[in-house]
Amino acid sequence: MEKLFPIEQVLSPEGELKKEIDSVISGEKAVAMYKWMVINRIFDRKSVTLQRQGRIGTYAPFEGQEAAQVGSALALQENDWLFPTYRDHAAMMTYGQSMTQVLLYWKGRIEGCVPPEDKHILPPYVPIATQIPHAAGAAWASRMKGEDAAALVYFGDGATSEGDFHEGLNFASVYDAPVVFFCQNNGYAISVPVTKQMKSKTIAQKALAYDIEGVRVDGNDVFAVYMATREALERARKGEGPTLIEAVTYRYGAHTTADDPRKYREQEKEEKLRREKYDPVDRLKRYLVAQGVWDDQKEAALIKEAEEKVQKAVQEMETFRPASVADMFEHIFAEKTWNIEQQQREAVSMEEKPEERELA
Amino acid sequence: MEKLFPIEQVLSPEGELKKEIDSVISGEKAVAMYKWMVINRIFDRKSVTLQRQGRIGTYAPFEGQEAAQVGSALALQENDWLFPTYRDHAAMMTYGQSMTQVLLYWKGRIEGCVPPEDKHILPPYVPIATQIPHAAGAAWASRMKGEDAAALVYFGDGATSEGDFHEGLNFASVYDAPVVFFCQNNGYAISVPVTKQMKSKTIAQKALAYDIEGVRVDGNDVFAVYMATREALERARKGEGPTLIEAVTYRYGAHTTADDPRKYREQEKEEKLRREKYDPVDRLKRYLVAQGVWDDQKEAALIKEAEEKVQKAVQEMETFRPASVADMFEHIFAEKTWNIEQQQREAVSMEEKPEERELA
Amino acid sequence: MADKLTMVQAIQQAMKVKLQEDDRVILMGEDIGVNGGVFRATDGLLAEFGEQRVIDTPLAESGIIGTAVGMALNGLIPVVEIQFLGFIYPGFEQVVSHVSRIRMRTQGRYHAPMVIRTPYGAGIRGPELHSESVESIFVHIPGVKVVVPSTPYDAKGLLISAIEDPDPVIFLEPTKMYRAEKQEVPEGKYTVPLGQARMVREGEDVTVLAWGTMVPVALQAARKMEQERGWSADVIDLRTLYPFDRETIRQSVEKTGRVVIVHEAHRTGGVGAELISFINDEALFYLKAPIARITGYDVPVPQFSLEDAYMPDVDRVSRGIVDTMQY
Amino acid sequence: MADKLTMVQAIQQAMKVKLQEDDRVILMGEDIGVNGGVFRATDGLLAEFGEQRVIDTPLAESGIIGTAVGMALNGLIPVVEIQFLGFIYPGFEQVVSHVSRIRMRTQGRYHAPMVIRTPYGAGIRGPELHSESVESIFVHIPGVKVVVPSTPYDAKGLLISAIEDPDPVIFLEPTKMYRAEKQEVPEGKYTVPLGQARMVREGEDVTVLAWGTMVPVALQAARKMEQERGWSADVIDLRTLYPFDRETIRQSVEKTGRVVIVHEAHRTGGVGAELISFINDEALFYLKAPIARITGYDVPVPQFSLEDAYMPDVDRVSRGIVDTMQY
Ligand SMILES: Cc1ncc(C[n+]2csc(CCOP(=O)(O)OP(=O)(O)O)c2C)c(N)n1
Ligand SMILES: Cc1ncc(C[n+]2csc(CCOP(=O)(O)OP(=O)(O)O)c2C)c(N)n1
Ligand SMILES: [Mg+2]
Ligand SMILES: [Mg+2]
Repeated sequence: MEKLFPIEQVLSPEGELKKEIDSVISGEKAVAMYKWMVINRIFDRKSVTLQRQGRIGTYAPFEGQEAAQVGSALALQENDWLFPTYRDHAAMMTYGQSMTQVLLYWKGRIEGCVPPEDKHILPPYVPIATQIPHAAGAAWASRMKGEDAAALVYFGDGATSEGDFHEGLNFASVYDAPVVFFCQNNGYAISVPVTKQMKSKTIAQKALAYDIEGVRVDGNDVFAVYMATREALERARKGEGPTLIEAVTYRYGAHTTADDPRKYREQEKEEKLRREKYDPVDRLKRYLVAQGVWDDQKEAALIKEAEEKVQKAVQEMETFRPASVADMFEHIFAEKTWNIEQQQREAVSMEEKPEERELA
Repeated sequence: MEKLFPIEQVLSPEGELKKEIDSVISGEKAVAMYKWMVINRIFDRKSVTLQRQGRIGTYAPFEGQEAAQVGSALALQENDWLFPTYRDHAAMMTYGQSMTQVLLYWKGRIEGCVPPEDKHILPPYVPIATQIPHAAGAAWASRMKGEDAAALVYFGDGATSEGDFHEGLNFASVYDAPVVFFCQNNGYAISVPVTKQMKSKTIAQKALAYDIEGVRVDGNDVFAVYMATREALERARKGEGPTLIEAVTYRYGAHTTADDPRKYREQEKEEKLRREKYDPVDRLKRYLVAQGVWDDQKEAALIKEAEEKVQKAVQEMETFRPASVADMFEHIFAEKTWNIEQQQREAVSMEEKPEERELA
Repeated sequence: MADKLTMVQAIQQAMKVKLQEDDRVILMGEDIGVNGGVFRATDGLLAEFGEQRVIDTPLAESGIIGTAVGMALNGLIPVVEIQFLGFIYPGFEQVVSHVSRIRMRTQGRYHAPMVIRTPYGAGIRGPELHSESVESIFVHIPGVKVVVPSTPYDAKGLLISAIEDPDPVIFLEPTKMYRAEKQEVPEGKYTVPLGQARMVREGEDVTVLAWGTMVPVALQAARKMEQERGWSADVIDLRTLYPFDRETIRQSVEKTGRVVIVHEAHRTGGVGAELISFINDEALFYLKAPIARITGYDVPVPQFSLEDAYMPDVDRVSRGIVDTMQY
Repeated sequence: MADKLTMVQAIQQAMKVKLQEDDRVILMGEDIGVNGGVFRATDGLLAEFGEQRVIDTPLAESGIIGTAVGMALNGLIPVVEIQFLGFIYPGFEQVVSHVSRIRMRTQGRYHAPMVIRTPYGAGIRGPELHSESVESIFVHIPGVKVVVPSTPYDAKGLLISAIEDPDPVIFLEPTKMYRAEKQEVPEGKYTVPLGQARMVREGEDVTVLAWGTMVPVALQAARKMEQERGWSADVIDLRTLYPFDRETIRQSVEKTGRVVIVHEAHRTGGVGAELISFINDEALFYLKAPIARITGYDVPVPQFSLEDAYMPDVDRVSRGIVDTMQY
């Protein structure tokens, strides 16, 4: 199976091209990819710090997976659909979600779930694999309506064990729904290594169960990810059915800020190795520098710009209007039912003057 | 995929051997297979009649699938585990469940679910695919305990779409549980043809998703079924992991007695064709007659014996002690909780003298 | 013009009306296409509206409901059939974690205006798990409405309302009543509003609350008690279980001071408990006797040989009325 | 000897005791092995008992529960961890259709003596779906027992009882209390029986019923009311929600005539409703005021910025007591 599904690579860890890309990825595009990866990484590190400082809640970092997320999200068109998990905010931001929203989400604010008006970006999916049938359905609906929008759905290696993975892929295959199933195989579902998650050696091979395309790419190679996703989206739009992409990658850090990866892997050693040899950001940088389109000055400017952007988002998050108790009762239904209205009054009165009411 | 998973055949529709079987299937065994198929078929037809006469409830006939069920069940050892669906009473009876019990089940009696003391035969599973993880678990437990029992679990083509199919196969593959997943692909899930159930052309290929063995056999060829199941069980016991067997077959009749297959297929034409060309019982008979081990006299005797056996079971079913209201409250827990006890009293008192109590 | 229709025919009509009227409406489910559904609720609709609107799905309830959510996100209005309520469980996560929450989670940016229709309840001698009545589970889940018709007329009007409702509706169709009676049902479109109970019979002495299959049982018991004892009853068909019709219930309880609640579901944790709690909240001191619950028992719905003993019948409801009246 | 332990440590001890004592006991779940569970409830158990007894499973709740059922059929006693109650939903069908029914369906020939442990409830600033308290759903399902400890001592004793119980037990561990306090917990084996409530504080004027995280909240409110108003309360920790301890509740209600029920779960269809119905059945005319329900609201448990507003707190319970006392 590993032979049937070799790991496709376009850019070697050393930053050398192994394939022609000119027809697909312009120099400009490559620089844009790089910028997104760097901005996302800076965002991610800042978020981990914010969590440590108690300024946001538990946070799920993605550092190490930037190429997988940025490369795939950049392959989307304007009117497509993006279904992310709790770890895919790099993809979300690359596709158009604001940093402020992402931070609000991690601060426990439902308002952080709302995407910009002109983009179909669903909120982070917490219950594993449940987004997979949604993506199949949204994609299928586009096809029914004669639109050419496609859906891109993210999930992890662990998610492939859930029934919804299977049901979603089967539905999509039967209806040739224009959807791309994008699995970031980062080797772990929290502490459980992929070797305990499944007996199969690849995730891509699971496509065979549904007679759909299966592709395995180096998830730290942004070019390979971009090209595979783009091709898959094209096939999808042409009515040639869904694709399962396995992007082989690694998360450098903890599962979430509540997790301690030293419990289940040789964290320091592994992280060091990966950072030194396979880092997705450095890899692209080497290439860009070799191409003469990137230099230290540009790098410094980019970092400055990114930090400012992140800083601004943090500030927006922190000055966002406080959560109001009354809000908890909004948007449960289009119109409040009588008992929700009653409870809203109860909660608000409690909030307003608990002592007074209580003593009344 | 169809090339990777060809339909294995041992006995041609004309009753000719396509493979050597002597080392595996003795003449005696072949006759035993035939007897079981005939008895089961007579039972099945009688049950349909009983339902029409209102003597049992809705019934799920298996006629046409006898080779698949008998061939597989006969491959089991004494201490194995059998997990059937609502259509697998031929397998259940072949492995040791009594006809009376099966009839009681279809008469709406829970007592019909209980297997003989010395056999692990679970009650018919109604919620589709849910038995699959159970079989994986029971098999895995045997392996843990160092016993050599294996599990054989039945399900239909439709069941492969459920999440539990996927989760069960994945678990079994990860733990090398000694279980055989036996899918009777009879072409339909009620009215839905397998071509709408999945895009994949075979069910066997779904084994590739789990890196386990997948086998496709002619489900109307009792020898092929028996041999494939036996081999799979042997592999399982040796710790070589589970196998997915797809037995390609056809149900001649309705999904259940509540179903009208003319709504969704050319029932008469199809049935006639199948009966004439691919019948599993006739196929084996042709072979046995050609071998000189079977003749009209034996056939007549067998039919008489079978009819008597069925008749006796019907009588036992019809003279079985009537259902008692009090029983409804038994076996919910090992010991009744207070509210079940209270309700039992309530129900029994109602039953005993409703008028009196009511007017009291 | 009004035809005499069974409930299942009335339900078919409701879907037909909406399929004709609104392009966004699609039907999905197991065997609903060429087979017309195992109860024929979608009979003829595939032929009339084609495979793009009436879709036979693979056998996978989570897949069905989950895919429908995706379609709803993208502007369609899926009307999903789950073959029996007892088979919604594999799709339960999609209902609880998504169908009911999409609007809240996206602050109204997306919503899931879908209907999940499913036959429910015992009484047709079905096999195991074909007779569940776990409506209280859905009543407990914030974000879905729960509707149970008890007549053909209501079934059509309520289903049209449910399809038009901007929020997801769990629409429970009492299997036993699919063909139990025929009733005049207007052709074409009309609605019965969600959230309003129906006063089936008016009386003075006792309030009987019921829904679905239990409505005719409650009604018969009320008639019997009136004949035999001269006690008259308000018989109220709740029709919507969430949000239920508080005014109708409260007024009746204030009038009668005696209440019998009838449901098929297991007693413990059934919707009856919530109704008792509502009455506790709003009308406790009107009560002249404890509220009686005449319900299914706290055991799995038994195999069909004991089905009749499980389900409340006229005798059991009558006993409940007697106990309440003579308390 | 008794050590001071947190609840999560006490729970770990209970499993350890049973793993040592009974070969048939095995643990299964996501991340319970080398990681020791996301809350460390199984910390160290893999090292001590090995991979055959402490099993890291694939990420699939239906697979976990379903496989565990198969193991239980074949003589083992699986103690399953579901990572959070909000993730039991994909395995819900296995719970409702099998775990709870195997004994009934086989008339006792097979049974499923398993425990499903899961962190439950809000209060730890978790992400969405990490704070569910849908215990009433399980209370409604015939065939499973439902247990909720509120102290380290009880957690250990109840969990040992649950593992030894011949019937399946849903064991809900209030996440917020995992490390909230330490308590002396005897080493080795002891049990706290299922089905018995604990009288946390005795009084005369009002009965406060609570479980899990709400027990200390109820207790504080009771103390506060006693101090401020001089009203004394029975505070009862139910501990087992099915079957609950009818005698203790009934006696207390008959004594006080005033009841406040406190739970985290959504109000409509919560266990509070069943308790009100029980009191209606057995002690209605002892009531001097409507029973107050101080509960979570009928909205999905909100993102954590509003978690505190969702959960009943001392002020809300106090208000409930005031309203009930001053009715
Ligand atoms: C249905 C469900 N079960 C369990 C969890 C708890 N959980 C959250 S993330 C996670 C691991 C997911 O692993 P993977 O799919 O590989 O994604 P990754 O976190 O590596 O990106 C688990 C078990 C959950 N969120 N949903
Ligand atoms: C979870 C669930 N969903 C739906 C049903 C209703 N149902 C009963 S049998 C059946 C078709 C099963 O088809 P297949 O698996 O091919 O088995 P066959 O009946 O052909 O033997 C359906 C949909 C069910 N029993 N369980
Ligand atoms: Mg992962
Ligand atoms: Mg079939």
